[in-house]
Amino acid sequence: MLDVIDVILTKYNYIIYMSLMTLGLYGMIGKSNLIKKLIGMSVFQYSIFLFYISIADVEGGIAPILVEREVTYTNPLPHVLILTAIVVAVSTLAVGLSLVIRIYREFGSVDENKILMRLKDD
Amino acid sequence: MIEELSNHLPILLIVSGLIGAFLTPLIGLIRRELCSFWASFITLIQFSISIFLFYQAVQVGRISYWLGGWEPPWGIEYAIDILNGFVLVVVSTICLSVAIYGRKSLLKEVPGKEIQLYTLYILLCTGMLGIIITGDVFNLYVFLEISSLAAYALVAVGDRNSLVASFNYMIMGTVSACFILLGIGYLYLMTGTLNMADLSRLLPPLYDRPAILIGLALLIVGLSIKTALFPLHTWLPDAYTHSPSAISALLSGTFTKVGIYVLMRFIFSIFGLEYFLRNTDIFTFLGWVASAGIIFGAIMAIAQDDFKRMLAYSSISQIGYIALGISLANNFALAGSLLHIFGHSLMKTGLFMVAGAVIYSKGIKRVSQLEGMGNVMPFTMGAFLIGALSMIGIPPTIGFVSKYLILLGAVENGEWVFAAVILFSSLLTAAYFWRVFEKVYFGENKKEEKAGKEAPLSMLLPTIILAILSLVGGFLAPMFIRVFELWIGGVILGGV
Amino acid sequence: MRETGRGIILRTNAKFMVPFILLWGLYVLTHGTSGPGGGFQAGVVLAAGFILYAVVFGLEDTQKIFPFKVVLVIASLGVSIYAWIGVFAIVCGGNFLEYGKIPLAHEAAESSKLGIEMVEIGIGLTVMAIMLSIFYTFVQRGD
Amino acid sequence: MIEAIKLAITVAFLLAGSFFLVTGSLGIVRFPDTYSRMHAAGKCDTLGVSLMLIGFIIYQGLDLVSVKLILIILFVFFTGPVAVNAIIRAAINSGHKMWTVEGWKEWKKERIESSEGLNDTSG
Amino acid sequence: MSIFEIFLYILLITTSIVLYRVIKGPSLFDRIVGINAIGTKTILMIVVISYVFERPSFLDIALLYAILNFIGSIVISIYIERGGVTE
Amino acid sequence: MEKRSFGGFSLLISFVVLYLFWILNSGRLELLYLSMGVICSFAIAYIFHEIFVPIKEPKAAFRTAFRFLLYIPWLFYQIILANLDVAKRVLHPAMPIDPQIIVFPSKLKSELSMTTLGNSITLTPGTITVDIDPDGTFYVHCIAREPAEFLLSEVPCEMATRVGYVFGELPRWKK
Repeated sequence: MLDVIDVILTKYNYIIYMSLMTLGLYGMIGKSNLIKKLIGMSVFQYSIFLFYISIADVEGGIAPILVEREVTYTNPLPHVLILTAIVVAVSTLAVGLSLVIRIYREFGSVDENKILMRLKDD
Repeated sequence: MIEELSNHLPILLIVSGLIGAFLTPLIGLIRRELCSFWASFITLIQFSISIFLFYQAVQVGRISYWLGGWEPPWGIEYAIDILNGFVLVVVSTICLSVAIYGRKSLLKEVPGKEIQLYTLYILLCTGMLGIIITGDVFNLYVFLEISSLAAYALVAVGDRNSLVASFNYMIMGTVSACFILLGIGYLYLMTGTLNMADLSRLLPPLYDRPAILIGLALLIVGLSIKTALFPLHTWLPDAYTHSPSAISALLSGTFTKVGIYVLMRFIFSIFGLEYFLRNTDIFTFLGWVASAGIIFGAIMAIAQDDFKRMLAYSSISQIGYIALGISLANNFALAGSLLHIFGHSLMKTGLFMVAGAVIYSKGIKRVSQLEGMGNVMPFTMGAFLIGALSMIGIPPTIGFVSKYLILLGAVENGEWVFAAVILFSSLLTAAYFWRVFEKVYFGENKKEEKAGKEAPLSMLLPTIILAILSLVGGFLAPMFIRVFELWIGGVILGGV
Repeated sequence: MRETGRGIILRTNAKFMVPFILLWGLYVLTHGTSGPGGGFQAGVVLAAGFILYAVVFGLEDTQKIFPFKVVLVIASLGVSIYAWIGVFAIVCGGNFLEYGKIPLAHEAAESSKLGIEMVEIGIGLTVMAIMLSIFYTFVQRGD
Repeated sequence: MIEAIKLAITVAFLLAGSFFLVTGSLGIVRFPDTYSRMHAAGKCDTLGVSLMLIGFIIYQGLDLVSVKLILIILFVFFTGPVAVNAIIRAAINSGHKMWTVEGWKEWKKERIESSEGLNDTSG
Repeated sequence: MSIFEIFLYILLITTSIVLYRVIKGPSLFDRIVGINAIGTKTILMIVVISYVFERPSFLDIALLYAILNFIGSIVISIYIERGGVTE
Repeated sequence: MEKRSFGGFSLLISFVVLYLFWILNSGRLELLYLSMGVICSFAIAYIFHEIFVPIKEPKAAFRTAFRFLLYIPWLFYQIILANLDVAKRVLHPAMPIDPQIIVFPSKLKSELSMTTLGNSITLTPGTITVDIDPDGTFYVHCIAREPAEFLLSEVPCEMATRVGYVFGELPRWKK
């Protein structure tokens, strides 16, 4: 029992990112609304960013912006990487949203089942 | 000056693409038609740089370029060895030929969107070349996402269905990119470095750690989605069927191959063969999945009536061959895989070009309507014949050599099931192409159309060149294999 | 200025806010090396300012200041700044993006800082232009 | 000594600000309809933010940092009401129902009939 | 532990109170109001964090967040009002 | 003709204000940053000066700015009263509220003054401006009747008169 609590307390970042990831995956697969799929996709991506940020943490470290004082910084590299990855995520979201808009104009719905029915009708 | 510039060729490969992509809107403001020439020009530059880099890599050995002048473990490194350089040449060849081919084809299929289309096109090519030459795993992820984004957008410009296809592609692609990112994260967590050479140096002592295995599993799953390995292929048929023909030609010829390349890079260069010899299950699993994919793709291809959809399922089958070759991991099979990357790029791009040419001049999309095309479009169908024969594996084409090598590899490892799968699937391949031959050469053309309704020269020429290359490639295969052996020897000897 | 009666509060406030927001965006853009600013944030703020303007005063007015073509040109220009600075570093004898080799200032560190700021400006312009172009394409109805 | 007084004043301001923030949040939860929730949100937040930031200004003394804090106060002061106004206009123009004492009984009946609640608009 | 950290927790509590309204709804406007209120509290949180960590440069981020929060609320409400961002 | 001569004034004012804003934000007195500020704020001022400074007359503008500064403390006092009122209503167990919309004329003329009054009303006790008609009629949503009494007690009400005085449209408020 104590072991379990210990694991939860020390590895809680992994638990959080895993549960967020599962949530996102569920949104992507389980929802039929395309916008909700995109939201799930974003949650999925951001859970991984959280994982990266959490592995960069140093005990008592602060955000890696230079200051004059003598301090411990967290590892700056994952922050830089995640900045790039966030830009990528945002562009993916933009592409996805524009696709959804065009799908809506074309099919008059953002519901996957209805769209597939309309496709079948053709 | 020239001397100095030639040291910077790896980065110029990428920068020329970047500048080219973002100058396309400016070019398009002057004249829309110039965009396609501009794209051809940029891809031509990239093609020549790639050839030169490959030549250098063969002659001199590994080329390394430090971005911003920072030393590798800290800065981003671009590295080219033989594997790299070879895939570089393959991809840039396809990019160039599709750029030439696409001018007329895209104009007809998606009129009035040249500016966006060619910006994305150059971006896609640049992203793929970037994936290939980079020596930094995170940089690889970024380039992968750049090219994937361009690919989603390019798939979406096709017909009505392509929007849904592109959406599904995007969802799958994002999942795969996230898995890759997560895998990279685990590797970084364990080793503290992102440089490929550094990783391969630091990984061996950590072989027993479970985190490494998790990272590898995530990477393999992610890359399998990008390469459309069998159970994770679901995005591919729709995306290839509904996108414009030139785009499906490009994607089929290059993007999946790049994914395979990344897989090879991770398996053989970064993790090293030794890791897989300790955990042989991974290769066994990969082999079974690949052979299931080979059979599945071929059977599904037989069932299709849509020409492009048939080719798409055929792609799934052929990607299985390459993966099978990787999983066998001996001299013959690896050489066969590499050769099949080259061969399949040529053949499949050529076949998609044929499909596009038929759509261009006749508007025909279905196999059952192809009756008598052999007389109407003799050159196009000649190219189709060569490509299809090569796909089946009839000597002396390149497809024969690569399949034969993979078969030899299977025999050498004593994997008789895989050998049987290869032989059996060749029969299936012959079956689905025979259907087309039958229609094209022996079918009755009801309208009694005469010859001379060929596609324009700018579409015909790349098609024929690719077909001839896949024919000639069979004769040149020994030369290629000698080059591959330089790399394979390093991998296998270095590993064991 | 079609709906005279409605939205007076919003319009008058937007008139007042938009210049400040844009100027603040430029401030973030130019102080990238000394604060938490940088190209991306600045691009977003600038784009947000223009989006506010477009939302309140209508798309036509905004496209008078920033036509779609100009947006595309700015996006190209931004990336070109980045690429050409990198190429310029090659010409000056360094590696790609080795700002220290660019003769902008006496010391390598100083010119490296300047080089980074110029790249940041390029990134900011690109981000702003891309954001705006996304906004334009989303807002315009029908193709 | 002066430091301690400064800190005390700061904390007093901060407490006052957070008191208003908490009441604002409670109001958002407690009030029966969207419009009255906007009252809670718009006003209490603006004042709470201003008070807390004034506290920080006193703590900081007068320099460039506190100038920036003043800028934030001004910004919140100017934009808070505008945002609330924009939202309330959107709500009224899209026909959002209003809670009144007279309509209370009717509202309750409706709510029992359809568990969706009364304030569901098409949005 | 700095004394300002207490206020961080107070702000967190208020945020979670408002979050109830955002999740519960019941209408779209309740959610917008809630999100706007959460945004205001986030500005304050960033300011408090900048004092906890003694990093004055975080104030820029607070101002940035204020701008984006404002513009976000405006754009959403205008979108709902007119059925499109611009007419 | 007249417009042109005042155009220079609005450009100057907006440039000065924006440049001040820049310096306060930047806080770096190096030549590079100062000159960047000149360029940026001039560019912004040049594009937006016509809508940024709506008062075209220099004297009126300065007078307005001065009176506005005097108006703010009064407004702040009112806001605190307002908040205590709302807090009381929130924390009161019975929640004594009776939402309604009231309409009253304000006799204000310019958009700027109407906006100021609108924002002030939104900030003060239990009232939110919903809409303003071009003739100065205000539609106000109030949480109960009593806190809104001060708007309805006379025409124009105290707040409207004070705002009108700030913008030189109405005489000074006298009790």
